[in-house]
Amino acid sequence: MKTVPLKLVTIVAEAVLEDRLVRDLEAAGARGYTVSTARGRGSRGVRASDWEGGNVRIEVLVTDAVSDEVLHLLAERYFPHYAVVAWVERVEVVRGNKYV
Amino acid sequence: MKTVPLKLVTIVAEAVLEDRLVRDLEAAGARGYTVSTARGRGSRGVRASDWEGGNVRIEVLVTDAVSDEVLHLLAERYFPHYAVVAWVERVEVVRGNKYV
Amino acid sequence: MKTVPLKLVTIVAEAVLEDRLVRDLEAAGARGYTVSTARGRGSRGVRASDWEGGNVRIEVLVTDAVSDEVLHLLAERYFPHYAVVAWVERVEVVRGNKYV
Amino acid sequence: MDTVDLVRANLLSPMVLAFVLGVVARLVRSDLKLPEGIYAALSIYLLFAIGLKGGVSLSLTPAGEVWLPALAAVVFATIAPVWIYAVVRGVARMSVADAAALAAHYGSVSVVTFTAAIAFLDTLGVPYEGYMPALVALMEIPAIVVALMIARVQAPPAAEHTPVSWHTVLHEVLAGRGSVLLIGGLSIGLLSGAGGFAQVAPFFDAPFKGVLVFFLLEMGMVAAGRLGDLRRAGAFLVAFGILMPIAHGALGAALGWMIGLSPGGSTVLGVLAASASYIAAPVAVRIALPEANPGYYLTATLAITFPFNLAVGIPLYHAIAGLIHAW
Amino acid sequence: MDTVDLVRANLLSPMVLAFVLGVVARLVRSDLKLPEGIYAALSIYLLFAIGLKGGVSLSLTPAGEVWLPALAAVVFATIAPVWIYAVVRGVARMSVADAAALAAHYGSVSVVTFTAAIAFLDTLGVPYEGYMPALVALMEIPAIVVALMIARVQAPPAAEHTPVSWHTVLHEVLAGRGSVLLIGGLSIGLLSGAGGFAQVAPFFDAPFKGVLVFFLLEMGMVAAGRLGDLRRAGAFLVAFGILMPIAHGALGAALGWMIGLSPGGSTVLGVLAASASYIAAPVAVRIALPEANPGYYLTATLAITFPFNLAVGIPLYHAIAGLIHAW
Amino acid sequence: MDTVDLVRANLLSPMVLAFVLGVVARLVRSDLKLPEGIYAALSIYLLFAIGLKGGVSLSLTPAGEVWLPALAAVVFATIAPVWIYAVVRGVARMSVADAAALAAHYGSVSVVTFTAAIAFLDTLGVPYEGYMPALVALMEIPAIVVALMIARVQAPPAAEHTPVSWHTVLHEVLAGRGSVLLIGGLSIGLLSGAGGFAQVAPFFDAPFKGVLVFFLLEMGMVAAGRLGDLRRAGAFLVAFGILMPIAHGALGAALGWMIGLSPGGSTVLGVLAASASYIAAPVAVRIALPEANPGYYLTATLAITFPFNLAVGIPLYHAIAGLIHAW
Ligand SMILES: Nc1ncnc2c1ncn2[C@@H]1O[C@H](COP(=O)(O)O)[C@@H](O)[C@H]1O
Ligand SMILES: Nc1ncnc2c1ncn2[C@@H]1O[C@H](COP(=O)(O)O)[C@@H](O)[C@H]1O
Ligand SMILES: Nc1ncnc2c1ncn2[C@@H]1O[C@H](COP(=O)(O)O)[C@@H](O)[C@H]1O
Ligand code: NA
Ligand code: NA
Ligand code: NA
Repeated sequence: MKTVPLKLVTIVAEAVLEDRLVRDLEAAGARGYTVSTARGRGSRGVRASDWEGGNVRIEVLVTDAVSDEVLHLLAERYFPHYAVVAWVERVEVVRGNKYV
Repeated sequence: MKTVPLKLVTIVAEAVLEDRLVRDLEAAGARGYTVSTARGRGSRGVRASDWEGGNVRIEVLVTDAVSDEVLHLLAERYFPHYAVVAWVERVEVVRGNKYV
Repeated sequence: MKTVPLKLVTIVAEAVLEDRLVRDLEAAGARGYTVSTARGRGSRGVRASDWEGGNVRIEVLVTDAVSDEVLHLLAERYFPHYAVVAWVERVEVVRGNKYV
Repeated sequence: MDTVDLVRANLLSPMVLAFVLGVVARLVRSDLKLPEGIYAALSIYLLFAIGLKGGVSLSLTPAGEVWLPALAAVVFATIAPVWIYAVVRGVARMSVADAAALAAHYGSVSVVTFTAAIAFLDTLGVPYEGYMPALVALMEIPAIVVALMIARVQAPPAAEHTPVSWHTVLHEVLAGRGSVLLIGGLSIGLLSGAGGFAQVAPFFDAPFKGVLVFFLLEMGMVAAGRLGDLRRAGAFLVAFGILMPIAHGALGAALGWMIGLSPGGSTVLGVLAASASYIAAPVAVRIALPEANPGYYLTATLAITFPFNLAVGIPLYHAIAGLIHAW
Repeated sequence: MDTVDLVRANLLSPMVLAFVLGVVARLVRSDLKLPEGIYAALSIYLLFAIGLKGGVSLSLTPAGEVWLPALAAVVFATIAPVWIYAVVRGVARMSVADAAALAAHYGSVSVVTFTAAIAFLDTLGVPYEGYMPALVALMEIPAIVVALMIARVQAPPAAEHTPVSWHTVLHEVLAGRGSVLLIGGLSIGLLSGAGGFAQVAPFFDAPFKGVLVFFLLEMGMVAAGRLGDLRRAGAFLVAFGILMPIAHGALGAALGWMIGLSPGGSTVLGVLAASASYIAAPVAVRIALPEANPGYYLTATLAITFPFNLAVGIPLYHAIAGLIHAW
Repeated sequence: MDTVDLVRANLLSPMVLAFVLGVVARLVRSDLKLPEGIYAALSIYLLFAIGLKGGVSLSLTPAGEVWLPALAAVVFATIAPVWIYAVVRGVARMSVADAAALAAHYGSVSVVTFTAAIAFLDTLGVPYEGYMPALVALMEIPAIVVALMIARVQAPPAAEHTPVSWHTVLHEVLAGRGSVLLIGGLSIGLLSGAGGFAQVAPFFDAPFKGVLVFFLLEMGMVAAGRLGDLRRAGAFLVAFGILMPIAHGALGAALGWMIGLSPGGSTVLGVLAASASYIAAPVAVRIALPEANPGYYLTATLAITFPFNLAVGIPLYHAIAGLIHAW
């Protein structure tokens, strides 16, 4: 099976941010994304919308360049004030060309 | 802690496919699977069951051989017509022998 | 973007264990965690709380040392009797210093 | 009331307005959405409640009174997909799969449109045969099966693709949650009768229209999400999504009159004929005919036919039924 | 009505039929399932509503009338696990953990079986003491605690395993959502009284049986999912899952008669004694006795005892109560 | 009844007791929690039902009777954030963002507190103007917009941070689900009138207070989760969270009297003035003023003001309204 190496960026953030994050991800060049509902605890503890839906967990398959762009915008627009965690890993994607 | 290296295949697909995918995964040799609910957007955009439950996100820990088999069947039976995304990565599994 | 390499431990377990697992994870040194709801099938099949909420999927970003500690406590307290699966991978974490 | 009055009265019902609110919410990009499980729960409730009511009514109706309407409903649902397929292929030259998909949806029925019609008649105080919900259960499945058969015959799957087996397809249709709830509810209503129903009526009967309001709110949001596809869909789909229901509505109403239904019953049969499936058909078609483009069948049913029937169709078919019966 | 008539009437109630529909849906591998949160929401509703009603009835009952039934209920629930444990160990030679697990489940009570019994009596028009729901709250916990104590005494955890602490176990049982909702509802009913209840009755009283229908639909699906385990479970488990409830049902009915309950009240006490817990016990046992095999205790309670009680047991204990009281 | 009696009667209502149960459940670390989607579903129900009722009442009220209360409500909600901001900045020297956040929350209104007040008056049999729910919709938004404007003017975002655009902020407030449901429900009620409402009343009216019970159960759990923050919050926040509502409650009641409302109506206006927003404001503030500390505004509204209003405030403002009107 031919696969393409790509970056998988996983972002966990407070749920009120979902719409904005998704818009920013698409602007940064992501061709798609997957969102699921999550809850959690971090160093920050307090969440704005405590009883408003917890966290979202967003996954985006992107090229290295877009991955950098995404991390950059997280650092600039979200990390200073919001409860956001993000990590990156290298994965092999089937039909990977459609994300480039 | 002794761990065993295995492949983790993650499949994101439209929810109507859950039952069939799971049956196919087990037929391909997977010894177990984990499913969660997700939503998302991709290049395809339109989803059949738009208001029927979004996507599912299926994770399977498998050996290299089964991983190839799984990707193969995805390519053959699902990719041509359905909204499906899949990626593979290498992970270290605790109690990994039970999946071999 | 500066990132820090960390271990991501993913644990899939029956839902009744959530509270205990989370407490144990924090005691082992985890600075945060993310939980989502999942369902699944494994070699064990029978789940105690079959109609009590399925599985939980817990993710923890931790240092290598804490990762070992976490796997150790899973092996000792959970694997013998409960339906639990866990895997570890290396990821690059943004703002990674806060987890150390 | 003349048709315009009926339309106006209908447009101002809480159900129709809730649909409009859903559309507006989506258009202004509100963060409003029903939580994931809630939509599914509402649809389970509606399907089961309709089945139940149909079953109870059946248990109170002599078999001699039901067999003809039942037969007429099944016959209509069985042959409708044939002409829908022919029209779509002949006029629009769509692919076999796309034509069969439309045939499956428009030959089958919409539970929500049906309940909106019932609410409409109840508000007007127009009586109808109590066993109508049973016809919903009868008309849900045949068209889907026939349409999928047409697709198989007209375009046998290429040798290199293992197609979904007939068995899987039939299973999907018959054991799908729509069928299980409708037929299951029907059987329970039939077996437990009016006495049994009385015990659960405060849950399944009284709040029914209120639940429908939330369901329509969600459908408005989903339909609005499809409005973008409308432009791409082209003139044929828009015309089809309006004219086909009108033709079927008139046909159904006439059929009702022929088999001796009341004017209210004829209205309901017209609405059933005119409505297009949103629960059973999309899932079955997606699985059995994956090459059909959901951009056609979902857009036509959800963004065109459903709102048309809700706002204009129901009172129109009622007016038509009135004319036929008065004639 | 004789017992056969009662069984027949009971079997055709919407609740029992919904359970059957759930079983059928699973057997035909339907994709029907209640959305994840809905089952939990329904069970929260049922537990709280029962507590509430029990509390309101208690607030209307002179304490002098309640103390004896309350005491009898607690005593039964406290000593029943002892003999259940002895029987299982003696006859089937199961492990300490498995025997204690069964003792915890069968010594405790099933809220759903209780509500089905109430619905059954209401349908027949048989009166019963209003404070019966309060007994549910009293009988839920003691058996679980006693059974877990037996397990600790009989098979002290091996030194190398840190067992779950007593504190954790007791917390799990007492602060579990079953207890909190039942006891919380009871307290609220007691404090706010009939006047307070009147405000919320359209939500907690009228739709109650309808909600139960959906709950039983889901339980039917879960029970059917366990049918495969039945074969593996063996003859003992099947016999135990039927005979133990019958014995307890008769005992409970007799106890009711002895302490001066009405025939309806004796029926309910019989049903409570005969029923096995599905909410509090499984969670507590899973956490405190993980080495007990859920293939035994869940299969026995869900796939054998629950359907048996629902279909046959409830009318049977009613007939037994009738005989005892007539005697 | 004097105030103490009122407080006692109020404290023993199922709604207030459910809040207490939620607090207790969290304090004993119970695993009780409403499933994820259910809380959202309940809040959708409450918001829409209130809008609907307000709209229906408006449709029955001559415009000449409504304009003055509507104007008074909007004016209050528009200028209240100014003095709240001034007090918080002046007395507590909080940051601009934190002061504006409190102004947004306390200038806006709480739908749940409002419904608790309605339930309270209904229980006492005190009449009030039917269009009060419409005021909720009018008072929800202005204070949020004004408070965010104050924050922008007082502390313009630093150049290197691209702040959230005004457009985004306004959109968040106006198209937020709270506004869409309240205003949408209002419009539907207005358009479909009493006849339309009658169709859906068994769903939106009768079970309303029962639904509120579950909502308050959840709010009790959330509030208890914030009790830990109380210590950190400090004396100012506690004092503010109690005194500000009392001042606003008296002011609102007086305003009601001035514009000619009934004593019941004045009570409701007092409660609205005294209540702090939990649905629209937190989301808007989180997005537009992320540097404001939720540990302040959520703790004050949820853990201090809401329980205070629920237990003491509502009967207190009712007593105050009584005094003013009797005077
Ligand atoms: N060490 C961690 N591992 C996994 N998830 C985390 C971790 N720390 C924080 N999170 C997630 O990120 C969210 C925000 O974290 P924080 O900004 O630290 O409050 C939390 O609610 C968790 O869901
Ligand atoms: N680049 C991506 N990153 C993450 N998930 C994706 C991506 N593209 C698509 N998906 C997921 O896969 C599903 C189907 O995608 P598609 O087949 O491209 O429509 C979407 O609904 C998303 O959940
Ligand atoms: N091979 C696997 N791949 C992914 N998830 C698994 C696998 N095996 C088990 N699981 C998950 O772990 C849970 C417990 O597994 P088990 O202990 O094998 O019954 C299952 O319910 C699944 O969610
Ligand atoms: Na049709
Ligand atoms: Na028992
Ligand atoms: Na206010």
